[in-house]
Amino acid sequence: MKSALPWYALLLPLVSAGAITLFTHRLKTLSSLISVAAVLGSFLCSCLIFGQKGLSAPELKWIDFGTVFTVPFGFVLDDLSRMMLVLVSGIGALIHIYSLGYMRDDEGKSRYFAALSLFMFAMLGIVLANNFVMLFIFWELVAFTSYVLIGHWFERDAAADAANKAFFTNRIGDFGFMLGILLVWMSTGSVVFADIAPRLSILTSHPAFLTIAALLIFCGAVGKSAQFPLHVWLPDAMEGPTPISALIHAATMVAAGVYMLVRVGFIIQASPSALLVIAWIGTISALLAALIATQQNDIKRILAYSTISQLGYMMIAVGLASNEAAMFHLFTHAFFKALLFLGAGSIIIMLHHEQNIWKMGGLARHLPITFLTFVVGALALIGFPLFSGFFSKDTILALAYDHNMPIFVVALFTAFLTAFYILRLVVVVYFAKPRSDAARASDESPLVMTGPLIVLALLAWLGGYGFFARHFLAIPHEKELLLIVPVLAITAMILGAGLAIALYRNRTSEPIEVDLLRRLFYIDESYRWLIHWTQELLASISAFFDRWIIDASVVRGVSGGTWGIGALLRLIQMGNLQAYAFLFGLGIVALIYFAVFR
Amino acid sequence: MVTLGHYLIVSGILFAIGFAGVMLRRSLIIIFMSLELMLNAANLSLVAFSRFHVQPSGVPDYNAQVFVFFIITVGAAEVAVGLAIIVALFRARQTTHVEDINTLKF
Amino acid sequence: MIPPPSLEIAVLVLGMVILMLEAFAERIDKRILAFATIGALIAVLIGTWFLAPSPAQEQATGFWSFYTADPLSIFFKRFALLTTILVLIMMIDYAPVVLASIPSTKKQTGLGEFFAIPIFTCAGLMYLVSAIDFIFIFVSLELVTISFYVLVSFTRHNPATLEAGVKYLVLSALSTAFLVYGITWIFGVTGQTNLQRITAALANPEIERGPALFGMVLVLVALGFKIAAVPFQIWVPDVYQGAPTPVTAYLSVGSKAAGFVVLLRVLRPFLMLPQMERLIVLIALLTLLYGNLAALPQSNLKRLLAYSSIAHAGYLLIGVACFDGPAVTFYLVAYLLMTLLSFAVLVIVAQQTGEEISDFDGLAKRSPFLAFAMLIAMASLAGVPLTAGFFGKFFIFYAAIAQRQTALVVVGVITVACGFYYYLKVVRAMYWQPAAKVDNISVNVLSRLAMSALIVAIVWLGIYPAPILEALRR
Amino acid sequence: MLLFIVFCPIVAAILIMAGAPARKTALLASGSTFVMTLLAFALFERWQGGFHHVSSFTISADWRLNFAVGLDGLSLIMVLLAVIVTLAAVWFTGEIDKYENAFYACLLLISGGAIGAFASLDLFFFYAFHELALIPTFLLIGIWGSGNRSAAAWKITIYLALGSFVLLIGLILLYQSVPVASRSFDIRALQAAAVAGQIGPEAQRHIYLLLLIGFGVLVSLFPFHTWAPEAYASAPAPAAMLHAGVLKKFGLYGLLRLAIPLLPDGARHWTGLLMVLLLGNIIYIGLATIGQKRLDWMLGYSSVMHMGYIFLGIASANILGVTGAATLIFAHGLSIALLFGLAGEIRKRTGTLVFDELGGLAKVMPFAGLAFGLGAFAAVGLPGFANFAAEVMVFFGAFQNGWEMERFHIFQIATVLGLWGVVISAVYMLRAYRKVFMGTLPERFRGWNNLVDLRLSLHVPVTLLVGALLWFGFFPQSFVRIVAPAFRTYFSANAQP
Repeated sequence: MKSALPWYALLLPLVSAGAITLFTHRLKTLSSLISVAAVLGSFLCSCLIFGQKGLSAPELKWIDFGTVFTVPFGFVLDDLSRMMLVLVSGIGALIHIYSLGYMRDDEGKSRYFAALSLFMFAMLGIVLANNFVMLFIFWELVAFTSYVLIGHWFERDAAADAANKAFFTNRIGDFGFMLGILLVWMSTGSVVFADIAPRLSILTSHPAFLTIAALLIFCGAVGKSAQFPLHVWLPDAMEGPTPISALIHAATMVAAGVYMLVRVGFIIQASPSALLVIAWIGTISALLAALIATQQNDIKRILAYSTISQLGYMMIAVGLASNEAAMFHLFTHAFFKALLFLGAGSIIIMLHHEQNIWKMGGLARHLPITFLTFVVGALALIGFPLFSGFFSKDTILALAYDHNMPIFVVALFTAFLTAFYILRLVVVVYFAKPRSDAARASDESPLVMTGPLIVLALLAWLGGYGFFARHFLAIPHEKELLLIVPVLAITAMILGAGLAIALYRNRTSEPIEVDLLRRLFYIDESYRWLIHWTQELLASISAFFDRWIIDASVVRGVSGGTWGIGALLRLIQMGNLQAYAFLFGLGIVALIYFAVFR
Repeated sequence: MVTLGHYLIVSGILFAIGFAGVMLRRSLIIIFMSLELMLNAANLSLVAFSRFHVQPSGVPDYNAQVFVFFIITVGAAEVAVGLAIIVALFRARQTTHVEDINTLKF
Repeated sequence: MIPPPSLEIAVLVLGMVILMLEAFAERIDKRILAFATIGALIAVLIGTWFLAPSPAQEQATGFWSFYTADPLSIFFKRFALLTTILVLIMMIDYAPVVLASIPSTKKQTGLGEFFAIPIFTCAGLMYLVSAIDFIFIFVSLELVTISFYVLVSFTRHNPATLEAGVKYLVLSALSTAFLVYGITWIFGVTGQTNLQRITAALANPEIERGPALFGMVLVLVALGFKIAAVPFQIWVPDVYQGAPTPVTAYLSVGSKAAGFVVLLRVLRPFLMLPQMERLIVLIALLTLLYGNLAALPQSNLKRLLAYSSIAHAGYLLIGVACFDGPAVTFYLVAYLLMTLLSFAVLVIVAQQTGEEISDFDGLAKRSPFLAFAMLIAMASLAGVPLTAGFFGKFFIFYAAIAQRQTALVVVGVITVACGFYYYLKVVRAMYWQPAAKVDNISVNVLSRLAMSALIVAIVWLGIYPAPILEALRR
Repeated sequence: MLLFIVFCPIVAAILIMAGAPARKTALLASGSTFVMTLLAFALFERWQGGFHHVSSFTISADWRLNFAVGLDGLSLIMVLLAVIVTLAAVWFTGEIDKYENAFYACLLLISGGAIGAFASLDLFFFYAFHELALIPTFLLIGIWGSGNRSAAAWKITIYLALGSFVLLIGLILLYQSVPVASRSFDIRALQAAAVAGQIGPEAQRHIYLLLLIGFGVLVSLFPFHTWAPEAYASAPAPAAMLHAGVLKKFGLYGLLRLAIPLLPDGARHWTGLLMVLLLGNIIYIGLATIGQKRLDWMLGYSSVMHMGYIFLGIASANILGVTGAATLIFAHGLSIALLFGLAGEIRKRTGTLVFDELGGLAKVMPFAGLAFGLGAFAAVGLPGFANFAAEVMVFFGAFQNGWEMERFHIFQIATVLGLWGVVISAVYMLRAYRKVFMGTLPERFRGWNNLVDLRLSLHVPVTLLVGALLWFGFFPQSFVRIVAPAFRTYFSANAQP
């Protein structure tokens, strides 16, 4: 059945972004309302689409060179994308509403909402894209909106730098992604997923080629989902407004990498070696980020590293060839991580942009709703039984247990760390006595902010139950119920939680300092060093070479030399008549020599 | 026997003397005379050619001799104008030495 | 229908009449003489379109074995007349300078002569382009040269002018001597002075080529002197700089054009000798390099134009080396237009400030019209498309490429770039240097008209060169 | 209609020099050419090949030299680019302190020259129109420029003059390479001759090399690029807009119009050389761009760098790459014009474009910040802008050449490096944006009351430029279906073995 609904869902936010930029830039409240209305409309359309199986949408030709190269502008509307559609627009809608409160007094409110709408457009585009190029288009657009939103408070140097860092890192990932797309296109002759699938045999007959192509595509996901080694941008991206961190840097955009890998899973899964690499990258990211998170003091950075870590889990699932498990964790993670961020945002705004956890404390009394919902989120995150994270993380752990024991061990340890760092956060922030005036004077947030918290808390609790989640996606079922995996997971979780509570109860400052972790394994620093000694050095050399060698020496040298020759030549004209006569005679002799005797 | 070659050699020597005079002598007047000498060297060879180019009818080739007259006439005109200029130069600068006239250069 | 030789006779008679008027009619304003001359010359110019046909060169006898009225010569007669008319217009502007340099009790002493002598030069040029016999070439060349002696040193109380006059006198006489001596040798070998018959004689394999070539080289020297080709260009910068500006203009256009016509005619018999082409190519290369490179550091506009005149001789010589008459002709026409235009501006500006390029500073403020005229002239000299100068270069390069003269093409391209530098230096001075003096310059109607005509002609020929190409074909 | 488009700016320039009110006349002229071009664009009969709106006047029958103009898809979009940028440049022109009339006249002459060159069907006028802009450029930089304007003006003028004479030699050789009977300056006739195989492979090599160098100088192909950054840095903003946006594209247009259809053998022969040079543009110049310390120089270098992509499209010599190159010409012209225009506005307000002296301008000039941001992201190839669509076509086109499953050939390597260039361009553009518009406003600017946003009327040209970029970015097919047919005839005619 043909329907224009996907078009509406996709274009409503774009229209809103355009309208705000062009017309209502000065009317801040109106801008925000337009944006919220657009995203609600989009959510409605998404729900309608979700309700109708077998829907299809009319297609445009974006670029059409006939058989040589054709990029349609079309949608894929299978179960996967319809679920993501609802998820993205739903969480998006919640965060739009939350933002009404969070950004109430912001000067750049119009710009913020325009960018938010544009982000919705881009993200929905990724979900709906039916071919690589279109996917890439929205992929980059998402990076662009992320840039704008991270840099929303552009006057702060940290925010401006973080925005750039995010975009650059994403670009590096996209470099690989585009190459991967090129390779796939060259070998199969198409960029449309549905056309590539039947021609997969061309690829599978060249295993090495296939592995390279798959890994290059994975590069894109590494950049977008902030996996090691391109994870460095995500913690910095926390300079943006907190709703952005919740929406973009926790629930949706960073998950796009996982979604993309699932979408092209049929290619990746054809290459076992690529899968192995992906799984290990996921494992390393999960471990690394969790370790770093244990030593951070900024509430949002802790959550950011937690995000990286959780995305690592999803990558493990992808690498173990289980799309279902990856999507399941993506689904639950979206709720509880958005919840955690919004909770953090609620604290931050009430504490007047204080983000250091050691300046908080005892907030459980001051912000009860925030506290309760935050705890729900935290429990979901650590995989506390009966909360959503428990189900999804368990699935992944079980998968790892089945297929790859070393990964399982690391993942289990990561689960322990997860519990440790989030409980550390909860304990330090919500209990004991307030450690700053702001914390003492804080108060609960308004309803427009707590409302979404409550909704998300419900979802974070229920999201993992089969009766709820089954409507949205295929829940993976293990063949036989392995009891050992949940037992081990719960043990790790309790150990971690207990350790955290024991260590951090009633502390006013960090009891253990691990420099290696505080300094992020020196990864950022080594990157800085690397860039300084490669790109910056080359840039300076090139600029110098161009300015002084090619331009000053060669170009100006030639012109100056010509001028100099001219200045010498004019000296022949010495002014003496007889010298002229002599030259005259010399010329004649030379001519006669040339003409007659040669 | 004086052949055409002898005439030509003499004319060549005259021409060379004239040219050397132009290059070496300081006074403009003498330079000018040297120039006339060069013209006359040409005249000499022209006449010689005329004498030795005997037409089938037995008469010399008078074309060349006509040319000689033209050269003499033109030379006279040149001298008239040239000397006037040199006189003007002397009046203005009180000199006819070539080294003294080199304000225009490079 | 007018018999062709009557044109020159008419011009000569005109010259005499003007001289008589100068001598005996003391009370009239001498400028009237100039206007009368211009009018008369225009009449002669119109007369060139109503010429009776003349016998072909091949079977010509008597007078017609000296004189031809082929399309090339008729074209260049018009060229000479036009040049003279424009130079006279410039001379009217220049009259105050002439008067200032000839102190006398009587009003306007010598001015009439200043207007009359170019008429004789013009007659000489007209004869020269028609001459097809060495004797006639010599005589008409001397008519041109001797009248130039007078003109170059006309403002004889100015030491620089006198110096230029002397230098021109001696070196020109020297070149005449070589010309005569060269003709002598050619005559000695072939027994002929008529170019047509020399061609026939040289085709005879028994002839001794060496002495003929020797003679030809000497003739080439004299013509090289006229057209300012390296290594016989040495007189050019000094004389151009010292001579009265209109005379410089005349010298650089009239004398050079006539030189090229004669060169084209004289070379024809010798073309079958391979040395000749090599020689011309060599001279062309040297001329291009010397003229363009030495022009780069110049700061005096007149001297710069002198070097530029050498440079253009180089481009013209490319055309000669490829023996492409139409290309050379077109280039000369373009050269006439743009050179005269630039000199016309120079004449006016120099009277207010001076001849240095820096004296042109801020001309765009002082007189937008003059600045624009100069801009067009310079653009055309540099060879910017849609000006006549570009078409000139285009045809020249076309010929060179067609003949696969790689060296000429390479050097030509490099030197064109040099040309852009020194011509635009003038533009720079006019447009973006601040003006030292800000008083405006007024331009009289006739000059303005003439300059406008030149501008239009430059642009018109830059877009539509067909008229010139057509005129040559007939 | 086409004659009107070609001559309107030139006539307007003459009128302005004759004393017509400068700004009004210029706006009227550029506006009416813009409208006429849009009309031509709308009426363009897309699916028929060949040229439309042809008018021809004989200049010389002997030489088969005509003044002939006409439009096919390629020249139509080039003309469209020229009129859009002209209108924007004229609009961006603020108060001129001296010779106001001459300023507008020069701008219009550049524009007229570019339009004429794009519309010409005749080799001679194709060349001549382009050169029409030479002197106005010299004057614009020299009179109204900033910084080291004198040196910059000299360099660009001499360099370009030299380049165009090399080009002229190439064009004359091209004309002569055809047998006498079919010699013509008409591009269509030459094309017919090429199809008939009348241009020998040996001749093609020589001609292609000359054209490559000649056009390369005009387009700032590495290593003939050093005139560009300095000239653009010194030029007044409208001049830089027109030159970098339109006039410079003449060389690329020339290669597309002449080298691709007429000299396929030559192109194949020199592919390796061109690849090395264009990678010099992309990587080496890209890095040099990162090393710049001033906004105007950075923009100048970036415009040099982006030429590398266009050359990559041209070098790939297939329909995809070539169409991509044409699209990129268009897109880059618009985006760089926007950036130069805004940089000029900033310079006017702050008096400096050194990165370290600027910062936080988005606070005081939000609209300029937005516009510059859009321009910068367009330049780095963000999807949604035409630049991205173009780069996609270029990369796909280049990658396709000489493809084998097992090995990378030069085209694939070039594509990989070119893709890395996209990263590089993001680095320098966004760093510049961050340094100029983000962060805190430097102390010395506090209280400057001339530090205000763009005047309201400037929203029009900005919207025009951005709108065109977005339109073709969202709907590149509307571009492709106009341009591609023009190329399709080339490639079907020279069917490759």
